[in-house]
Amino acid sequence: MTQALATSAPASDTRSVKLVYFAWVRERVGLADEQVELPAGTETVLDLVRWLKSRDEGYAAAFENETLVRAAINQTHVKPGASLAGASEIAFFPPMTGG
Amino acid sequence: MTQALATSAPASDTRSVKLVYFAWVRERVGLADEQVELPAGTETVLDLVRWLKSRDEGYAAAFENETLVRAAINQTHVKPGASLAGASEIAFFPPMTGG
Amino acid sequence: MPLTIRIQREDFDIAAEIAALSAGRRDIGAVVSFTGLCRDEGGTLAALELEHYPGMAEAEIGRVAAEANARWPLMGLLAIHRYGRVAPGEQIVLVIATSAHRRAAFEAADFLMDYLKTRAPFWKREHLADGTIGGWVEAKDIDQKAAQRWE
Amino acid sequence: MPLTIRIQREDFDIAAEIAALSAGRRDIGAVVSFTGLCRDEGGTLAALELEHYPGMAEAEIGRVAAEANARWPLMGLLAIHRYGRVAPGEQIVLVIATSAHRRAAFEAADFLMDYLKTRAPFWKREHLADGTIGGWVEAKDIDQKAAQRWE
Repeated sequence: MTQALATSAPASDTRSVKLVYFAWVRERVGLADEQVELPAGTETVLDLVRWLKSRDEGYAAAFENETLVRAAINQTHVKPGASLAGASEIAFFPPMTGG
Repeated sequence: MTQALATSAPASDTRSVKLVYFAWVRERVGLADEQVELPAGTETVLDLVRWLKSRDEGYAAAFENETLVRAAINQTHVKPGASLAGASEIAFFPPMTGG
Repeated sequence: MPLTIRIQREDFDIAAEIAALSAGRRDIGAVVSFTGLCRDEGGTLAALELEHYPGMAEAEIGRVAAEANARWPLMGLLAIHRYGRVAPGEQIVLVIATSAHRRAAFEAADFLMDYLKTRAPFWKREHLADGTIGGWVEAKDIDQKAAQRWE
Repeated sequence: MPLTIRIQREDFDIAAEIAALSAGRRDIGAVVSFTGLCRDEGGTLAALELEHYPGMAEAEIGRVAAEANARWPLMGLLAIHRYGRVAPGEQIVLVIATSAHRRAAFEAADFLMDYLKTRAPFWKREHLADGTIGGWVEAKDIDQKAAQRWE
């Protein structure tokens, strides 16, 4: 997925965030964490999930069920529609099973 | 209160039971326990309470509010209408405040 | 189900009681304990004096425990209630319920405490900080209502 | 309100934690503790492996504890959650709530456990008795429903 057609994106549209993964999301992605440049137009958690799914089979498997994987921005739970504005650390993980 | 008019009471109508008292019921009665002969015609807990009230001021004060004092027969809670048949130990006490 | 009921003058050790209920078992998933303590009531209370009906206290708590065991899938149940003089900060009562799952353990401990409050033959009298003997503690409507939740 | 939240690999001591929450106080009337243990699942389980999200685990439990403190008149609240490998019979999680009265302590501990189950970022994986690594434990609807009771 490329942003070749986006001609007038301001510099702030591409920025670096840390992604962290836990439990079987981590295993399917194959990474515990990574630093990525958010593509222009990636405004919500769901936008980010869809971009990640396009990267390779591991991500595609991890996010196969888009509504199952939970997300947190800066260590606070968020819904899929949540804005990425201000996000520095974005986490993805399965439903919690602690306690 | 006398049973002078009861002419044909069988022997089993008067029998000995142990009465035990707790907390402020004990203090007002002035005894922790006593053995009494149940007068003929004393068939329920409430009959017994009314007979006790007639004995002296201490009992009268203890059972002033007939529905406040709780009773147990043979160490099991009972209601005022409960029969004294089979009772060997009858206890009177205030509402419980343990825990 | 292992059941422990003790009416005693001495203090008790929560950790030791939990350990005894759990000893040798690997099927317990949830342990809920309730400890009731003597409060100093803003400094006005020197001690509580707890009177009880020996024999009936054990029997009545046993009946309540049997009801709890019939209502929830429990792996163990314990109730210890002290009598005699108890000072502020000291422990009065301990209830422990164990189960595979937390809901049964929470509910059984809660139930046992509510019924213990309203059915177990114990009475508290206050000894005040000024040296006088206060009155007998009155039963509370809120405790009756709490017990009625389970009916 | 004294608040203790710890995420640790080591085991914990219930009695010591209750003592620490109660130290020097004579106004606490009720202490409720919940301990969650690892079950052996009929002998099939060798251990649970607990993964967590460091930082967020403490933060999220802190948010849940703040909600509990806003809803009930508490005198202290504690949550300890272990991570790493835990064997059957071992302790995983401890919650303690203290209050003047038992209802607040029971409800706050119950609430904290329900939310800890559904909101705290921990994940359990099974290591089986036959030496294989089992799957990640799946979240249960019953836990979601339990948490929804408080909404």
